[in-house]
Amino acid sequence: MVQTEAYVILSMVLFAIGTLGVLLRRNAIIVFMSVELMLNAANLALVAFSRQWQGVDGQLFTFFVMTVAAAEVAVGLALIVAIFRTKQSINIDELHTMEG
Amino acid sequence: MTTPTLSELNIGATLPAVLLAVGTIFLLMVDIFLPKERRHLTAWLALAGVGISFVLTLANFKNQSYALADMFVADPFSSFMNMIVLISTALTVLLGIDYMRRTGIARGEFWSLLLLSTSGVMFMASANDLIVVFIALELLSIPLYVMAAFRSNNAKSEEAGMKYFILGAFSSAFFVYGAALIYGATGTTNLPEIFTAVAGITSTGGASLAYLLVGAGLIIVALGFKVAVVPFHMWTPDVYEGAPTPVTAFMSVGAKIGGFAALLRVLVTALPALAAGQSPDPVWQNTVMIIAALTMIVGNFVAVSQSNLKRMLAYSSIAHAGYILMAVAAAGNPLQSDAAAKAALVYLLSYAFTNIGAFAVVLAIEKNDGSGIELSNLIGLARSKPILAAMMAVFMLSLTGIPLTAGFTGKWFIFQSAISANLFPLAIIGVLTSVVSAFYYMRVVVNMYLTDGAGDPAEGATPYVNWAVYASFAGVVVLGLFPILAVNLTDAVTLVALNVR
Amino acid sequence: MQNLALIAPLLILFPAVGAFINFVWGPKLNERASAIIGSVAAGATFFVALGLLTYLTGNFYQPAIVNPPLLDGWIRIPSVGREIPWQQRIDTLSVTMMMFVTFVGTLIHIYAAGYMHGDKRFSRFFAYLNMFLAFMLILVSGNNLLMMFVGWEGVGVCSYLLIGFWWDKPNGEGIKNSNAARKAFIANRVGDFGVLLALFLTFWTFGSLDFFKPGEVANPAHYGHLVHEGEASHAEEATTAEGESHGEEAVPAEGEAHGEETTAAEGEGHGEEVMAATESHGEEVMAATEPEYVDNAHLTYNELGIFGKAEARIHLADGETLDAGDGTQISRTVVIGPWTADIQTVITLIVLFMLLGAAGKSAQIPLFVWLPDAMAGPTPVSALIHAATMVTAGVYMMVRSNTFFYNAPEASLVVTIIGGTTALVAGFIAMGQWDIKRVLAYSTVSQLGFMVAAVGIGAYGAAIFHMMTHAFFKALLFLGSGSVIHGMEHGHHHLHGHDDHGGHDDHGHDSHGHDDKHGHDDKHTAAHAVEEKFDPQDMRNMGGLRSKMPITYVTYLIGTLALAGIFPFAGFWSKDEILADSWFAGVFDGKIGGYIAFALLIAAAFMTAFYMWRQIEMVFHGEARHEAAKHAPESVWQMTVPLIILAVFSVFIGFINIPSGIGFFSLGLDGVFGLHTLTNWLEYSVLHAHAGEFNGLVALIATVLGFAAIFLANRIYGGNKALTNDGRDPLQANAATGPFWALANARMYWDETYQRLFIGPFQRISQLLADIDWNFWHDYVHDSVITRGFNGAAKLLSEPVDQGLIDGTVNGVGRLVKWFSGLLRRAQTGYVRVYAVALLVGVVAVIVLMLLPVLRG
Amino acid sequence: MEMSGLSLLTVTLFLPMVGLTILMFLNEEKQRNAIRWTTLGFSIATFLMTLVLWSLHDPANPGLQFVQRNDWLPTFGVSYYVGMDGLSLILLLLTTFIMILAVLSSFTSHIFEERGREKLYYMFMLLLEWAMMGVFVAQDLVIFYIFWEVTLVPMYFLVGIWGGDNRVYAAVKFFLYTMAGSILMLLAVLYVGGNAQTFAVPEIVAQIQSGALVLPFDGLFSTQSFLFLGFLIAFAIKVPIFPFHSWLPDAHVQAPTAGSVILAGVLLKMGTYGIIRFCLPMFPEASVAWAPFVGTLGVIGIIYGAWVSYAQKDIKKLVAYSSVSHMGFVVIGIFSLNAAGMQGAVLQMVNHGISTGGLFLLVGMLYERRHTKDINAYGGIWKALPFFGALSLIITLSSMGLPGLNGFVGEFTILLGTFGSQTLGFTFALFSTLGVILAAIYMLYMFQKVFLGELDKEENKHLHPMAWSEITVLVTVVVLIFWIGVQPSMWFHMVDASTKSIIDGVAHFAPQITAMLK
Repeated sequence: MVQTEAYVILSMVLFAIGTLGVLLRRNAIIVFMSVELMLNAANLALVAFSRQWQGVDGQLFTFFVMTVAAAEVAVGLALIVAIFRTKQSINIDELHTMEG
Repeated sequence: MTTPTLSELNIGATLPAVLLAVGTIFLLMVDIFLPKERRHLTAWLALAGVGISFVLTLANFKNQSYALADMFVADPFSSFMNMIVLISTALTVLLGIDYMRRTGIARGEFWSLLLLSTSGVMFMASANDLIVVFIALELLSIPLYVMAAFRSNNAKSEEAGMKYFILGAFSSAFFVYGAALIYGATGTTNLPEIFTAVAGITSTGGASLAYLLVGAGLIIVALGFKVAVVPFHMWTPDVYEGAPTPVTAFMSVGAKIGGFAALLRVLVTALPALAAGQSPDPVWQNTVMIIAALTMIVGNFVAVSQSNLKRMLAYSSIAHAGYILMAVAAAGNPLQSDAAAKAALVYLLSYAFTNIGAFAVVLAIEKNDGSGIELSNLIGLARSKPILAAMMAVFMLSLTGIPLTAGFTGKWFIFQSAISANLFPLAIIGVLTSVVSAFYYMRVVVNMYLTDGAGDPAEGATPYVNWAVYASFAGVVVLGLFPILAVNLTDAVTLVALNVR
Repeated sequence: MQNLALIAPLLILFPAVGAFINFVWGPKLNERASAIIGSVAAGATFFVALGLLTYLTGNFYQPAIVNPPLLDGWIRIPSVGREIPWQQRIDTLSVTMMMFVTFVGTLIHIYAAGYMHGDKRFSRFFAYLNMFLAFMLILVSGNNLLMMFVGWEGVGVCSYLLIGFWWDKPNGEGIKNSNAARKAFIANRVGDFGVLLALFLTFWTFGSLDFFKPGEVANPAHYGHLVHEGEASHAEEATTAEGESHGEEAVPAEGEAHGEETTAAEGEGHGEEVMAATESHGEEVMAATEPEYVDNAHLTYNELGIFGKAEARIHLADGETLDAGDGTQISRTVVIGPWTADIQTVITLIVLFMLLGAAGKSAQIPLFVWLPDAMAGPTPVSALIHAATMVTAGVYMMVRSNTFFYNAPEASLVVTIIGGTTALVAGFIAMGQWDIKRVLAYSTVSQLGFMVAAVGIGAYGAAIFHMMTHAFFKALLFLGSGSVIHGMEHGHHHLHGHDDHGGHDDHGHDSHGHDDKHGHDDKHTAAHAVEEKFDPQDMRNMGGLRSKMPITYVTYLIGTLALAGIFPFAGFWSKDEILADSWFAGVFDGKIGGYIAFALLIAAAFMTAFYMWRQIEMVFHGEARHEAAKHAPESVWQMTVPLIILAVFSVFIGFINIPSGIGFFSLGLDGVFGLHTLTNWLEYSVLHAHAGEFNGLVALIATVLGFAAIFLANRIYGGNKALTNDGRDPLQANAATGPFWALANARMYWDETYQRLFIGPFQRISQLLADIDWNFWHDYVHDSVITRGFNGAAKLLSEPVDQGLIDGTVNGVGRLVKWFSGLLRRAQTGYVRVYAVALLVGVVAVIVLMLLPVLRG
Repeated sequence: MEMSGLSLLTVTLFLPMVGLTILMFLNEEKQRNAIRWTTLGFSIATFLMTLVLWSLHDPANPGLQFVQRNDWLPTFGVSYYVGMDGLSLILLLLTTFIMILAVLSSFTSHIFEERGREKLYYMFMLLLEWAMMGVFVAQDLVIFYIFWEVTLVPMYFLVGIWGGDNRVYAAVKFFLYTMAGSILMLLAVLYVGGNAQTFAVPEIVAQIQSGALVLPFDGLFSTQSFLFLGFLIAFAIKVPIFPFHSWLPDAHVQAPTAGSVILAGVLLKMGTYGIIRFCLPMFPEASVAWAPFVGTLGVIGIIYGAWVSYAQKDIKKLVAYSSVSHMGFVVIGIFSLNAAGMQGAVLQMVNHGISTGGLFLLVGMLYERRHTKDINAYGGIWKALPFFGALSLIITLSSMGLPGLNGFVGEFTILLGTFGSQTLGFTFALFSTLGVILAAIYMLYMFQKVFLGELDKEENKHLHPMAWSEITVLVTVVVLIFWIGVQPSMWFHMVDASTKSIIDGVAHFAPQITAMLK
């Protein structure tokens, strides 16, 4: 049976990948996917821990996270669409009319 | 584990918050069926909803009760937070009605979103469980993303929404991971239970202590992002500038209230052990102190070089987050926890009045295309709009922390708590930076009074806006003259007691 | 008549009222009225002084202390426990001063009525004169150092105002006058610095500033012959018997009642008051019959004035103590704050500080430079203030504090040297002056030097004596010179066909376009333009005035002889006494100071006679060297009468102190005046005044030298050789004496030296400091220091970020803040991903912070 | 805690606020005179009330009188606590008196023609009066701090709106400077109050005297010293003590006449008052230990200020720097820590208020006529305005410290105290007495440049004569100058008991400190 640490480490790796995705990718969609990845990494950790503790709280939490993620994506895509309408582009680096 | 009965769920306690959430749905329905010219009725309905929830809050202001299987707690702390956020929402509605119309973005959903976000804040204030904190956090944020971008076909507004959204999502991911780690360390997400579990961990140490510490750190990061503290503040000026002014006003208060409520609950109720006493050293207290210091310095200094009023106020709100964070740090001292919490509450209240008032004046001079809110647009306002200018001056003095205004009361309590907790360096940084703040706040006054100029007609100053201004002004003055009123409301507040059940 | 003392306040009241009237209603009054008011006020004081004189003589010279009504206490700080009252002292010394001050003052008021005729600030002038008189009388009648200091400063201000009286003269003259005034005041302030320190030192040493406390006499021994044992007890019970039931006591009594209720906390001031009451009361009782037993024996240390205390303490042996009266023990050691010293040192210090003060007021080296410039004032002022009265204040102070000086031999030596040198230097300078008033000014300085030197060698009586005679003849000389100047101007006007209004046009103090008196003023100034600059005070323009103004001439001659110390004129007696005393001090008491004084003073005396005769020759003898001198008329009666009166006094005043053992030379007048009258009289209030023995040899030397000098001067300047053909002084022309004369003429470069040493640097430093304050404190610290400091620090911190955004519109910290904030906001690029990076950095930082304990293990 | 009814002091204190409220309802344009006379009326009324307080005040009682105390924030131990002892009384009298002069002098001012907003101006004046009086009667640290900070606001506007050309800069500088100082004081206040569990000064002092409250002191840098400095710096900036003075010239030069008068007359005194009222009783050890250093700054201030002012070409600046010099005297008087010095200092506060206030009035009147402050633009003014010249002479002399006028009594007593002081002593007195000479130098210089000399400049020849209000103002000042100069005992008597108690409080700790520092 696999140690919890293994899952945790895996989740950390995934989380890191997600983070890097957010930092490095310019495409808004990809950035969202990276965020999703981070959330799922967290989910993995939660599940792993809940298995370790023999409790349901972790899994409960996971469900909520998934729901919320869905909601976020909904809003996010809507925003992207709106921006695409005005800018004809979803490159987040083009969003710097305001600065300083 | 068994499924709780309805009585155990104790819905009644959650009513103020839940009511708003439900009211939102109702509002959407109504809005659909309302004829176009009567749409502003929605706003009044929203206001009514706020009013009811306010009454409910006051109804059982000081008694403490748990609900939703101990995931939700209604206590003086949450009641006070609710009070503040409801007042802010009400004022925001007043600001919004005419603004939305004249900027051509009057749409019913706006009010629903506003209420939704408000209920998010209220849930956050009452959260007794990391899960609730997370949900409330999202409930508070997601509507804000939308509201920030609400001025569609305006690049700035959309950009604001987008930035806010991306970074918000990014930071909430950190929250979830942090929560996961804490769960991993303690095996529970319920704050009081975490407290009990932590005691063991700090003694044994090992991997789980690491989880705990990192988890706590990540949660501080996520909530710090919400309340906009350095270095998680960078979205603030852009979003504040881009978002429609009423939204900015609400955001500058509501988000902070929620964030600090959660921060205090998590850190004081669940993790006091990591602050002082048992653990090797007061880790989160140190962290919070450093962040607070940075926030006060950066916020105040950068605000000096702002020419756009909304951006200036954005940085000033960052700075004020720093001051409140000082109280949070002070709360790390077990003897001062509650006093510090109270100080934070009073500060938030006074800050809410002052800041919304200031934004209201900005909104009053704002043109329909969102321009005309440069510092220079204030020149001569004292001649064209004496009363408005006078009130703005008072708001600025209050933000500076001059006595007889709410701002002084807040600063006073904050510094008192910091000093009682022996955080002298922090307190000194605090006072010195507030001198710096005087510098840019006074510039507003200089432009309004000391520089001669035509003066802005301030078309935006419609009756509703004026009411909002007067209301905030009244709040500022009353709090300045009779701090006792606020103090009496906070006297039952306690966070440390929550974890001894 | 024993209550006569209570009229003392009138001394100050009269002139004060006169001044007030002339100030307030002056502009409305005509000359006559304000002249009368002023002169009457002055005259009244003289009669008050007379009254006080009779009081003293009638009361066996027992001093009285008077609390002026309404002004009981002055500086009374209950918790300090000591008070400095408004209190007048009537004793022989103060009355002597009053007598000649008021007398000369009155005459000069009358004279001024003529001299100032036509001046458009006529009434203001009389107001000032009265004000001066009031302050001068405060000075001499005060019973404590501080009250004396009030008068001291007050007369200073009046002199300031009067020197600068013509501050509005055209073409820079006015500014020059006010400069002279300012110089005088500041020089005096330097002296005041010394006086103040002397005051503080005295106060903390003796716990009081009162010269004498009630019931105390300066010189008990001198009252010895009045002692009648039996009466003592009678005095006591009489005192107690009559209680407060005396109407005249109303003033002090009521004052005391006041004092009581205000200072209920502590007993001292109150106690004094009671003393005052019973004591002066006692005087009355006794005065009626016999003098009471006059002695300080019945007084405890605390009940003594500063001099009594000093006398008591200086004679203690080391370690010996005496009871202060309240049980505390007094020893030689003085403790002031953290500082302790022996009484001897303290007194020496006090004396030196006082000397500085006297040097300021009485124009001694090193502060004498202001007096000659002070001649910018109208001549009556020069006569009254800068010759007869004010300048003697310093000497008065020293004589008043003779106890201190007597007990500080080393310091007294310094006094002697200062005085002697001043006498010599000033005399020397006087020989090379052209300006008639300047000569007199330097001669005044020189004579003051005599007095100071006299104090130095302990001849306090002689000092006062000389002060008195000098007051008369020097006033006479100044008024004479004034009359001469007046005449010259009239002659000048006459010359230019002006009808004269007595306006001193070259003094020009009323030559103003909008002055109704001078409708022809423009024409007048035009005349100025063409003619050569005419200075009516320049002796080179004079000559042969003997025939033109006979009265002036005769009186002036008398004055000259008096000043030159020719027997039997006043100057002879006083100067001789000083010389004799210094001779004694040297030869018999073996004081080095005596020799020094004698050497310096005898030389100075010679010079005095010389330059005075030079003046006579230049001004009155020979032929007129200028048209104006030819037409100079004699002055009006208001001016000549005072001259005559003063002349009479200059002849006879010397006899009031005839030394013993001169037989025939006393011209039998000793029968009238008695011997050593003044000194005896002074000894009641001046402890160490002692009658100077006559010394034929000294007198002979002095007289011979005097005549020699006159003879020499006559040889050089007489017979119309006053000027060489090229308008130079014969001495100047003579190769041998030329350089010395030039030195004297250049006033030995004192002013230049001061300019170089003090004034110049002072002004430069002042400017420097001002610049520093503005540019350094005010800008540099706020801009550069802080800004640069942070700038450098920030450079290190934020290399990648581009610098150079220091566009502070507000200076100082403000600029710094703006710069710093500009620096920070560079980070705000607007790129989401940059924000995200920042966020991540924050995350890492926080995690590290949180993990610190674990990482540390 | 005792709750007390309405005290006469409170009534007096809030009188100006009543006036302010009335002003609010007056119309700017239509009722100009009403506005003026209401302001004058209320300032006079306030003054009369202070006279009543004076008549009822018992000088023998060192304690507070007319005490009123009501809870304000009991949870923190803060109460609206006002009371008055001799020290407060004398400064109240000064404040209300100076205020009348300031208001009167504004009547003839031209600033309203340029800047208008007369109503606002007088409202700020009354607000300022209220706040200043509050500072002098507040007996609770927080209340005191509140009044202290509130004085900033009206002064800021007075300088900023109606000031000279560089007014904004001066106003902002004034605001930031003083705020920077006082905000540190706030921390000290909170620390002391927090430890004492009350902010009522008398109680805190009692605790300190009884040893119930110990603010640890060991050496120049210890808790108590830092608290002491926290207060002192705030006060030093206000006084201003060298080197914190650099805001003063700006503020003074830019402020309108009334502003300068109040600034010099009262605001500066708040600093020295604060030192006496708070620094000495609450931090006795630190006060004794730091006395020589502060005293040194005071002496430097005396000489430096005098020296610098001599080089000024701007009359107002000259007078401003002279304030630095004069207040230096007050400072050394206070830190001589003995009865003479302390009371001299108190009296000197009043004197400086009157004399320098008078000087600023004079400068203002000249400015109204000539619209320049350049000293070289004048000369011979005495001829143009004889009466004015005479009065100016008297005021100048009083500011020079001429015996018989008020300035002297203060300076003399201060120097006397300094000379005999345990903490300062001989050398301090020696150097500060130099100030007497310097004062003569720069004052006479100014007087000569302005009033003496030939009246040669055309524009100076026809200055319009003095208005009745100007005459009244100056004559009152002169009368006071003489009164205090000849009969100061009354004033000494007024403050004797209260200052004595303060000094005794310090003396109670002094010996061991002096011992410890040796």
